[in-house]
Amino acid sequence: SAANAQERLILATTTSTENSGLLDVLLPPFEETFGVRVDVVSVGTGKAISIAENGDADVILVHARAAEDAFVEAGYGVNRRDVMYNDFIILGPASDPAGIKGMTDAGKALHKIAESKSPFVSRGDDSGTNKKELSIWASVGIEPSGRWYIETGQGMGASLNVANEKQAYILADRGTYLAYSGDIDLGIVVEGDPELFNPYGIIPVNPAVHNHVNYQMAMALVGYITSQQGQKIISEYTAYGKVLFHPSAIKPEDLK
Amino acid sequence: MEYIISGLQSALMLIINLDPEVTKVVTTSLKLSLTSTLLAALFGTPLGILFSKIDFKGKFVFNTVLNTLLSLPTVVLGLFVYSIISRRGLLGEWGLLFTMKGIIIGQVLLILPIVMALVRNAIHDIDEKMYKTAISMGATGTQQFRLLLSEARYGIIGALITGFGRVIGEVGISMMLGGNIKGYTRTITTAIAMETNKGRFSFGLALGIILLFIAFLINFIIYFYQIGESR
Amino acid sequence: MEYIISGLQSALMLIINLDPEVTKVVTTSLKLSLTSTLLAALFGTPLGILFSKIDFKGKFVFNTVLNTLLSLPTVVLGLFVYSIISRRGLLGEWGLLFTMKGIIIGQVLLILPIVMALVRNAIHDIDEKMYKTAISMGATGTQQFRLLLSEARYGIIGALITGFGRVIGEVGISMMLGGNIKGYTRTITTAIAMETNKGRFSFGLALGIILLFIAFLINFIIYFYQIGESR
Amino acid sequence: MKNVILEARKIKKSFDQDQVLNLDIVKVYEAAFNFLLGPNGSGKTTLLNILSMVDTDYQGEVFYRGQLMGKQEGEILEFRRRFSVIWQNPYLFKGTVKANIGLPLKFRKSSPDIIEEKVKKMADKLDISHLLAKRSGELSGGERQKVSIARALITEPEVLFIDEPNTSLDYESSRYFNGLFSELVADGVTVLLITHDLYQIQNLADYITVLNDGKVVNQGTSEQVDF
Amino acid sequence: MKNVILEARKIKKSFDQDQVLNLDIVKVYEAAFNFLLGPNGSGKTTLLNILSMVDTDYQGEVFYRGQLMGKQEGEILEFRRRFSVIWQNPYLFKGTVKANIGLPLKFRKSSPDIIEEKVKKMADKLDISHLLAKRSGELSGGERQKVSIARALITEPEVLFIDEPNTSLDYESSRYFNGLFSELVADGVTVLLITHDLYQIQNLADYITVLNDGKVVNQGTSEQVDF
Ligand SMILES: Nc1ncnc2c1ncn2[C@@H]1O[C@H](COP(=O)(O)OP(=O)(O)OP(=O)(O)O)[C@@H](O)[C@H]1O
Ligand SMILES: Nc1ncnc2c1ncn2[C@@H]1O[C@H](COP(=O)(O)OP(=O)(O)OP(=O)(O)O)[C@@H](O)[C@H]1O
Ligand SMILES: [Mg+2]
Ligand SMILES: [Mg+2]
Repeated sequence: SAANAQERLILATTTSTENSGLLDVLLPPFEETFGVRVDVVSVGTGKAISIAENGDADVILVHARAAEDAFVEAGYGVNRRDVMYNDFIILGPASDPAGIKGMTDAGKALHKIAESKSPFVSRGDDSGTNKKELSIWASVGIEPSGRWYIETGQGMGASLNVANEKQAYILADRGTYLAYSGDIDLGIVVEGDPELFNPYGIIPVNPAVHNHVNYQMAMALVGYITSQQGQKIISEYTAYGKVLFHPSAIKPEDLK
Repeated sequence: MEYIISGLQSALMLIINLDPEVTKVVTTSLKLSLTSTLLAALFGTPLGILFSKIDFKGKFVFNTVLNTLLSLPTVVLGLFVYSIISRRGLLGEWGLLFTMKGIIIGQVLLILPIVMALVRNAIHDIDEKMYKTAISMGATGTQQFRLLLSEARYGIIGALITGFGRVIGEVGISMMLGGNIKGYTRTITTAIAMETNKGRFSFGLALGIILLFIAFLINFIIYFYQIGESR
Repeated sequence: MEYIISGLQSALMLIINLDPEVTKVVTTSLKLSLTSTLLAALFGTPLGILFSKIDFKGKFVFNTVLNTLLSLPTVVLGLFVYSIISRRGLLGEWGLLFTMKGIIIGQVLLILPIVMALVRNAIHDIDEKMYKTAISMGATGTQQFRLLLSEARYGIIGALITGFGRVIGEVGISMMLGGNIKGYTRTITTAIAMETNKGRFSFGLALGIILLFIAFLINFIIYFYQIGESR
Repeated sequence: MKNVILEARKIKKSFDQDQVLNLDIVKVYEAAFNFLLGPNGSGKTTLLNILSMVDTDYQGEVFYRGQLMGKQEGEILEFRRRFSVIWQNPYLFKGTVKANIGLPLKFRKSSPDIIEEKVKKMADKLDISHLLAKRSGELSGGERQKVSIARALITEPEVLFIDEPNTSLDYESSRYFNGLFSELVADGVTVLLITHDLYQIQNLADYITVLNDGKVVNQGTSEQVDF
Repeated sequence: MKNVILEARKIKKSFDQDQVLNLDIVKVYEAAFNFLLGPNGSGKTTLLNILSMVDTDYQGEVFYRGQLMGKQEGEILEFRRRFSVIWQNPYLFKGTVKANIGLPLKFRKSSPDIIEEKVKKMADKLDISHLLAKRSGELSGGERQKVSIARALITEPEVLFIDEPNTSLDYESSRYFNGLFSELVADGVTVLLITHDLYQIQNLADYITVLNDGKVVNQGTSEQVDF
């Protein structure tokens, strides 16, 4: 096909980004303007970073701040830019055995879950979400373990299913929750804590380390996504009738 | 390349140290795959023989359907069983989802067609005279069946080895129906998938090497006892 | 249960409407699995025959290794090939990762042991007299080979059908080496895995049903031309 | 005149469209040497399959001592166990000669000791003791035939069906088995033998049935029949 | 005295540990009826395999018209193609009788038309035209044997190896084939025949080799040999 003859840019990103459907509206204008085909490889955050370290992707879009910094620190990535954020929420069964519904402090809520030994599902997969969850546990000085603490080692969707089946609490990103809300009997019990914000960054792979990468086009993508045009598309994107992502490269008041 | 080398190293370390978490997933995988293979053998072998012997209208279509089921992706089968045993499904009350039993149901369904198809192929090549001879010797139905098993031994054991290989190496069903729950339904393959997702490629490879090592031992034992002695 | 029903409905809709995205993943899947099966047949059949005929020291171990490779999980094989064709790997310069060629390499390696093992089993049951007769009739090596293929046809086609089923239904290798890139390396199975991940279960099932439908057609054609006429 | 032990009436048998048997009456006499003759492809083996109750897929009726035989597996097993068949081109099972000869006894649930003993005795008698440990694929043509005869005789059958036994046998063995079969008949065993061997026909036959193209063309004692 | 066409010297052959052949010299004469006799298991078929170059895994030497035969596939193919073998218990390939008979010609790359024609002629001659469309699994014992004879004769071989041809043949056919083989010899074909049939030995043999327990115990013209 004609597409095959085009220049190719490999973007490694997390499953949640791709699954949200955002990239389907965000990328086409870029592809058209620059005559490039963006090949999106969506995998776990850890895997996305490993692939980029090996030089198998040109640019990554992920949400795991500490890992991103380590990636840049080690010299694999350059020119990291903030792109957007969304937020995490804590879901729970209607019976709410820990009695945390309506709380706004995520740390305190988890504390009560541990105290009451109410079932809690953890992704346990080193993903951005999992790391966020662990950091909240750490902030209240709890090392979760025991039969009530169920580690799935799976993606968000699969973990939501487990939580639903076991009628357990779970920390989830809002996008995935919205996608699943029709199929599960769990509701939001905690939201709004600034601690629960989930920032995404974009990082081109360092052409000094991997000389074959399409650095020019990667930088062009960074430029596009953090431009007025890109940020506006992000801010206007809705799924399931809700806004999913909030742009962070340009402040909302500066968006035209 | 370095992944392969460091994978080999860490596999060795894990085996030597008898890492308790690894021991746990290994035993879970073994229990699951042996049980599933056994059950599939129990149902699949007689069914395979039956369908290779009896003639009925639509056998052509039946055979094609059987062959088609060999293409069934584990995710799809997983989804299918999921929608039956999940809380909202028909058998939701039995609480089978995210248990070993749930995985076994899926795995048995996965390899039943494989076992049936390969047993059918093995039986197909048995000489017609074998049946006449057995009948004339006064063999009962069961005795004919046993004799047939023994004459087609090579092909039938081959079918079971293929089925076993399929379940011990599959990940979709274990993931979907077992949930990869740590210390409970986590198997070698779901652990590999998880580690790979984390970007820990060499640890994933290490677990893969351990899986192959175990499969080798089991095949060695089967081969030694069953095939080695024949011919 | 409702997933299954709505899955069937949307499968029907997708087929009727010839949804372009679905058409694209279907053709990609077909191209991949047919190419991989063909290549595996090309190498695996002669190798399987060879290893069933020649006797050498360590054949026992070799056979066990072959059987063990049937257990190789697709993720592990995917990882293995990845570490070779990744930019940092031996063949990194060839740029095979996230291309169709990359997937084909992995898939051929996946089913080569299956084809070899099942062909070996099929050949094993051929009467010793068949060789003597062919030789005495003045058959060249190639002619003996062709005759053997024809005598063991049922088992060999069975091996290829099993191999085809394995590749068209596998997801680990396509995912790892292809990257599930939309409009390029996305196959039916990687699409199913993705949709399932998104929680769109019935859409996942719909794609699964389409996959089975296609596998059915292919098996039907093979069966019709090759087996239907025999005996 | 001897008793009729087996009688087949109005037997019809077809493969696909071809009718290969269309018989009125065929009788097998007790404790006698019954011969079944006819050119190649005349239906001898097909009839043997039916009379020995190995093939139950035919039209018509078979009587055993006046009793109509069923066509269901369960009904006829015990009758079948009183019979033995020595096949044209015998099929030997994978495994040793010893296992092959003992198999019919195993089916009848004899104890391993008894099987061991009987197999030894039979092998001694037929002079094939040196073959007992061989695998079935390693035999010469005549050795296969002898093993299959031993396997048929080990159950001491009431009726013995034999399809061209002298095939592949050397002169000595041939003579020995002719003698052995005669002794069995003298001891009360019913034998139905298919052969093309003139010597056997002239010297052994009590009753003869001649088939041609699936029909009985001649039947009677060896004196009556002009073969 | 006729020319020697095949000569085997110092042939030794073992299966596993058992030595089954240990011969000094065996000669096959051109355009003559050579007989190979001996009791069951004496090694006749094993020797036939070696002389016909089907089995090349032996110790010793085989000469064809004075020329030492190699043991590599490539070297002997053209010689093998001058030979045909009619086997004891013939193996027929899956498919029709027609395909089976035509196969040796197909191996020699004859055109389909010629194959068709020759197969028809051969089938007419051996009176098996009615079997051509049958599948190989559907034949009677004698029919199988006739098909295998047709398949061996279709290439008009220079040397014909025959392992107990009368097995399963009816009286008529038996006589017919004895006549046919004699005609072939008269036409210059070399025949090596294994048999236990006294009639054949007495009436057809030119030269006789008698084996016992893997050794030649007697050899010479039919007048010289006391079998
Ligand atoms: N594949 C084999 N493995 C072991 N022993 C074998 C094998 N083939 C033949 N033999 C043995 O070799 C000896 C000679 O066998 P061969 O077939 O040559 O006999 P034969 O003279 O043709 O006998 P017959 O008249 O019974 O056909 C026999 O004792 C037989 O058991
Ligand atoms: N399975 C089959 N399918 C079709 N035709 C068959 C089948 N078995 C036998 N026949 C045919 O039935 C006829 C009778 O066969 P049968 O084996 O009874 O002959 P026979 O009298 O035993 O001959 P022979 O002396 O050659 O052994 C033959 O013409 C044969 O071709
Ligand atoms: Mg017959
Ligand atoms: Mg022989």
